Amino acid sequence: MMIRLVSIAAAIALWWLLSLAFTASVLPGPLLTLQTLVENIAAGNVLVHLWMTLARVTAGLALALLIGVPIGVLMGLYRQIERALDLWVMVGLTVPSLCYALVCFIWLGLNEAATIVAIGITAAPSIAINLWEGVKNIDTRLVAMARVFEADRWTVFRRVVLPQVLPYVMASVRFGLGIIWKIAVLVELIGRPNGVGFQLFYWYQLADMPQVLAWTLLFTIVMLIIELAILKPIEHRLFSWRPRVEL
Amino acid sequence: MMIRLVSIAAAIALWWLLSLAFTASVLPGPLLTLQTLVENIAAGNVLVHLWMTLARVTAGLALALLIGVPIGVLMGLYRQIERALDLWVMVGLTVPSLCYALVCFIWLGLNEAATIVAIGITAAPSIAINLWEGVKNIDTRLVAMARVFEADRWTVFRRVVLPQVLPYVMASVRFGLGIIWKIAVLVELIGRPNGVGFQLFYWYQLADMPQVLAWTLLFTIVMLIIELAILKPIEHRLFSWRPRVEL
Amino acid sequence: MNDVVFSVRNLVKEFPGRDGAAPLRVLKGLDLVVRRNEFICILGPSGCGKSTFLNILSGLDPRYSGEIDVGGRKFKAGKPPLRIGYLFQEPRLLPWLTAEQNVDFAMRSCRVPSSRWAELKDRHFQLTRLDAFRGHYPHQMSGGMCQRLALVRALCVEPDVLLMDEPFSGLDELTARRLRVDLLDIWRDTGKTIIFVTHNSYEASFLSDRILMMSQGEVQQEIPIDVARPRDYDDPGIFEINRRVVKLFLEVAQAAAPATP
Amino acid sequence: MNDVVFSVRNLVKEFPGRDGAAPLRVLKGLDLVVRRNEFICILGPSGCGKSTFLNILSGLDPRYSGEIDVGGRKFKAGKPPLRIGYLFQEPRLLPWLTAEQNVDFAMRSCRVPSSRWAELKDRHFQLTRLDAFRGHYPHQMSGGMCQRLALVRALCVEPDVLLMDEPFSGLDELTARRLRVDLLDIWRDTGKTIIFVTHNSYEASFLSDRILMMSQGEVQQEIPIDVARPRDYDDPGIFEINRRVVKLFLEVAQAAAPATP
Amino acid sequence: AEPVTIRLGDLAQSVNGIASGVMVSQGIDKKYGLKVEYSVYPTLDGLFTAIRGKQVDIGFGGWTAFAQFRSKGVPVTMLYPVGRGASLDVLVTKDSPIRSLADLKGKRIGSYAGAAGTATVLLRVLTSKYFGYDPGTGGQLQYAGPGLLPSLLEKGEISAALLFDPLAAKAIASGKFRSIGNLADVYKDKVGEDFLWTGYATNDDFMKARPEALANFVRAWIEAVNYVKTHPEVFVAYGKQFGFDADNVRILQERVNADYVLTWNDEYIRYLGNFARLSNEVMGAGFLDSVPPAAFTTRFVPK
Ligand SMILES: Nc1ncnc2c1ncn2[C@@H]1O[C@H](COP(=O)(O)OP(=O)(O)OP(=O)(O)O)[C@@H](O)[C@H]1O
Ligand SMILES: Nc1ncnc2c1ncn2[C@@H]1O[C@H](COP(=O)(O)OP(=O)(O)OP(=O)(O)O)[C@@H](O)[C@H]1O
Ligand SMILES: O=C([O-])O
Ligand SMILES: [Mg+2]
Ligand SMILES: [Mg+2]
Repeated sequence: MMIRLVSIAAAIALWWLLSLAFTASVLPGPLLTLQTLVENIAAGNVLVHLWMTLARVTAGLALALLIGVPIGVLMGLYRQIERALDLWVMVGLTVPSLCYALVCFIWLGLNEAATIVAIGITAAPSIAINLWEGVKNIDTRLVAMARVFEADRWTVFRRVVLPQVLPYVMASVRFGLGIIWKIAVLVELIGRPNGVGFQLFYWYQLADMPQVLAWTLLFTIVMLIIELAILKPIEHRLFSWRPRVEL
Repeated sequence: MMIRLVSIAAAIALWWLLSLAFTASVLPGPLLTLQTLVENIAAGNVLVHLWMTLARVTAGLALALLIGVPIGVLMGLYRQIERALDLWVMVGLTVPSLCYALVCFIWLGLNEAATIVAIGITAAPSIAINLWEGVKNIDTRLVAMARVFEADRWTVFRRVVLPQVLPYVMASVRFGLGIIWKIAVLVELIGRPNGVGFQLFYWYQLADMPQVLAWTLLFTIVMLIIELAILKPIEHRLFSWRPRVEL
Repeated sequence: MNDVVFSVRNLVKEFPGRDGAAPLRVLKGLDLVVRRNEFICILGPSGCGKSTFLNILSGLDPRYSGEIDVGGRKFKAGKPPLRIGYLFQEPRLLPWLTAEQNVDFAMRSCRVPSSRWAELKDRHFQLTRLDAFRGHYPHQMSGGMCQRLALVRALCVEPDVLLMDEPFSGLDELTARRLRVDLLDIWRDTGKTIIFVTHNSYEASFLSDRILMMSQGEVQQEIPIDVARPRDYDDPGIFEINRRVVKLFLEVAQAAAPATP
Repeated sequence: MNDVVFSVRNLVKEFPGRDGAAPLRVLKGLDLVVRRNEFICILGPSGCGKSTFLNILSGLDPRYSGEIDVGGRKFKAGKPPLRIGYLFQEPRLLPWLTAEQNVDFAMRSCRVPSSRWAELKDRHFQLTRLDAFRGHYPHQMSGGMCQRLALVRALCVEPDVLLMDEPFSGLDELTARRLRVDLLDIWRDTGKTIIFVTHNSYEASFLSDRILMMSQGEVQQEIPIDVARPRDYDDPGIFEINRRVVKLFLEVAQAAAPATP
Repeated sequence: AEPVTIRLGDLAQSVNGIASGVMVSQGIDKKYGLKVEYSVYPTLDGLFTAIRGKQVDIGFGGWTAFAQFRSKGVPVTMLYPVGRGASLDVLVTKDSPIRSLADLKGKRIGSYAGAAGTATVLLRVLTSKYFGYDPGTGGQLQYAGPGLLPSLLEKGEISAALLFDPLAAKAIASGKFRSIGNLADVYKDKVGEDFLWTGYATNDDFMKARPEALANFVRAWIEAVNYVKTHPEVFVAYGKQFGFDADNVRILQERVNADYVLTWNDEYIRYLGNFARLSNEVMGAGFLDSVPPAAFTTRFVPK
């Protein structure tokens, strides 16, 4: 905990030092940013935006995992499916979020469902790729063992394959959150009238960097809370059996 | 190969079917898009943009790997470093590419170096996270073996840890390409006067979807070539020892 | 006829050669009939194809030529009419599950009625003296303990046929002796059919109805063990047979791999 | 005094208990002096702490209490003045390297001059009859072959001290016999010090200068083997000693784990 | 009768927000039987998606964008102008040797508007027709977010920046920058016609369903603009939001009032056609190949 506190202090100090090299219109310091954030919160319009973005990010992540994990796993397990889908995944990865967002908004209307679908589809290929690599690397001897014990495919998948690719899922959730948050910013920008990303761009267009950083800071704090209060404990539980690497 | 051809044909057919549901101003079909692309190439201004973007994407990916892989690996190996950096990585993941781009452009000037730094820094946290999870999951018995044979840390890292996290590196390169291409589009938009992303936005603002899709198609083809001509062969070489998973 | 558990005719197994080299022919036309409730031991030099053979009999490896019937049915056509248990040469435990959870996994997979779990586990954990380690993860157990845990797992699902690949190789003599006796008890009580690979000729002589001496991908010798059961571990008859077996084995193995010049 | 390779005093090793349970004390005050060029065998029931002990001697596990000197120097303080080789209970091969590359890895790590590589590899691959499998990956080799490859790897780096954890447990009798004889030759020629864990009492009697009978975390008995070298595998003297060792072992082990009621 | 609800979408940082804000705050909309639901979008892309997606009934934007939409078959029609471009200035640092657009030949120029923005196109039309160079072809034009431009100018990364209000006014008011040309004025000077920059558009469905509401909206808008022109205190409040103090808010006030256009007739639309021709010569095919007549209507202009 000590290290972590020092590390945070160092980060803030670095930010502060950096901010000295720029004017506040380019990179405001931590104090000004915090002050802006506090004022925003006092003004009372922060929660709605935060809540909307958080809901979109969460739902988008869930959708991306729901699409990405099975596709990646199936591609890792079955050579036919791999061959059939590998190029699709690369295409899916290349199509800009803009295109997804546009098609979703026009097809499904300018609503939350379209937003979430656009976010989920944009992020799914990255997650699929991660799982695909993960499954190709699992220990086949354990799969053989499970088959000897007459485990059906679903059991093999859930109890032998999945635990082995959990680190990949964990990584996907972590960086998925980051990607999805970035996508959400973009999608909010072109199709939603609220949200942290919306605010971010709003103030960016006004060249009001203290506000831009205040909203960034807000979401950063939320992400840190997610990491410390949700992901770390989950990870700790899932991987408590694992001996620690020592070099 | 057969499967792959059928799969591509299916993708094109799906695109074509989807395009029937929309007007060309929303989702043009494959034929119109291809035609637009061919016309662009005939007009002779495609190569410069493609080359610029490709250079940025490649250099950005290299930088992101150079930053992300060591950080992720060190975090996986040493608990102290993990504690010191985990929050930094989450913060790095949350700061929007916009902020990175802004600071880089102002600090380093409106040039390619700033573009590449912005792209690299934005993508590095995702890669670090992937490697971090990867290293935590390696087989510690093999590390112990190497230590018994008096391998120094660098040897252990290069010859025991790295081969075990190669699937994570491979995944990082793959989805890294995708993320970085998306970041490049954004960065080109706010600070560069050329590139595929620049063209994409130009035509997007003109509401010219055939052009938007033509440029997307162009980069998709490039990504497919990268996948088939570079990544797949590398992967094949690296992992030829590995028995295939069968379920 | 229903008494035949395995009927193997002209079994040939090749592994593809490395980098275009000629394929490695590991099993070269193996023939074998195994009857219900037989206890067969396989002896053979390291690398002669014993594990390869068990892999095929277990159904894991379908890439062979030749014919195998199981319980009177063609083997390749779907699920065999018998439950085949297989104790691998390595323990193959799931590292993220505790000892007990590893056993639970197998029992759930095999659909052992959960009413019987507690009884089965208690019996076999006690048998292998692992009772105190039910909550340990595999990496917290010794090599021999992992091997015993794999045995617990294989016995708890009560297979009709049990393929065992050097199950006692990493155990001390006392533990191994006890388990051999216990295994014979279980075998007698449940009417299992057991194919048991070992490098310990005394173990083979004590346990089996007949010993197959494998070498160069073929069964070179078949040695019936005509000692009455129940057997005593220190029975001079077994001792005598073991002498013959060792001699035969050294001959067979020597013939297979002539001493380096 | 420089003749003492290991000097272990009151070695205690505990593993933290699971979920707040009392810690598991595996080594309970072990004392041992090993002299240069000794060949020591350790016998003991499964789970008694043999591998734990070798892990500590190899320098891999620094979490113990008690004192260990290596070659006259404190152990915990940096690199020991002797090269300690350790043959693990499992082969621990790098799966992405071929047999030969696995050996190369070890030789490069240990900085064996590359001029000697070819000679060392040739000699030891031939010794273990793995010459034809240099290009195979570990998953393409049998269990016994992997074990032999691990032996090749350990021998190729020419350690001064060799810790061996059941190196021949998965090998057939002929191969094992040959390797035992070869190991004794190497030991004689190179003046190595060897600590050898095995469950095979005959092997221990044939190989060692003295046998340590371990149980319950302590050395319960020390049995000197006073048979002249070079020894013959079928020497009746060894046979006689083995008889005693087995008897002693059964007593010691029985005392440790009284038969279940 | 019940007031008719109109969903109005504005661009966040645009000066048109001053008048539309007044329309709501002063209750001018109610006077004309309207209830304006006002929303603000951070970027044009977002606003255009909303206009096309019928999330707003009336939306703000550059007229070229509306013409482009219409020519791609998107049913939007511009019904009234907002700004003529008088707040589009090319800025340089105070002590820069650059005096006019002519001096910028071969220099790096930053534009906030993106490659397809009306403002960028206007700059390129003017320089290539009347100053002998096109910064767009030589890689001289840098498109950077408006927030970046003043800093880039100060760092010397660019020699001049094309900026709009309120940021342009703010930059000038800071004393660190000066204008070397107001693009609308330069255009009028060289071409002899008024330039048009931005306007309000609606979608065809709404136009068919609620023509009387649109007419009322235009009336309310005109009244709001006149209110702004006669009530300087509006700017004090608005300027505060952007960091203008009471002294220099006059700069903003003058520029914004000069920008508002209250003329909309066929003559004016003909001017647009002329600009479209010029711009297509400079931009090349695909920019504004034609100006579809259906992109504009004057039917809601009060007689
Ligand atoms: N990481 C660990 N955590 C907890 N307990 C452990 C751990 N490693 C080993 N043990 C325990 O220590 C004891 C001794 O284990 P060790 O591996 O030394 O036995 P061994 O004598 O080598 O047995 P075998 O002959 O079966 O290989 C066992 O009871 C084992 O459960
Ligand atoms: N996947 C594979 N690819 C190529 N060759 C293989 C493969 N698996 C096994 N072999 C080869 O087949 C032969 C027989 O192997 P197998 O594992 O059946 O031996 P074994 O009799 O069980 O030996 P051991 O007693 O050492 O366990 C060996 O030469 C081995 O190298
Ligand atoms: O706002 C402009 O489109 O320039
Ligand atoms: Mg085998
Ligand atoms: Mg052990």
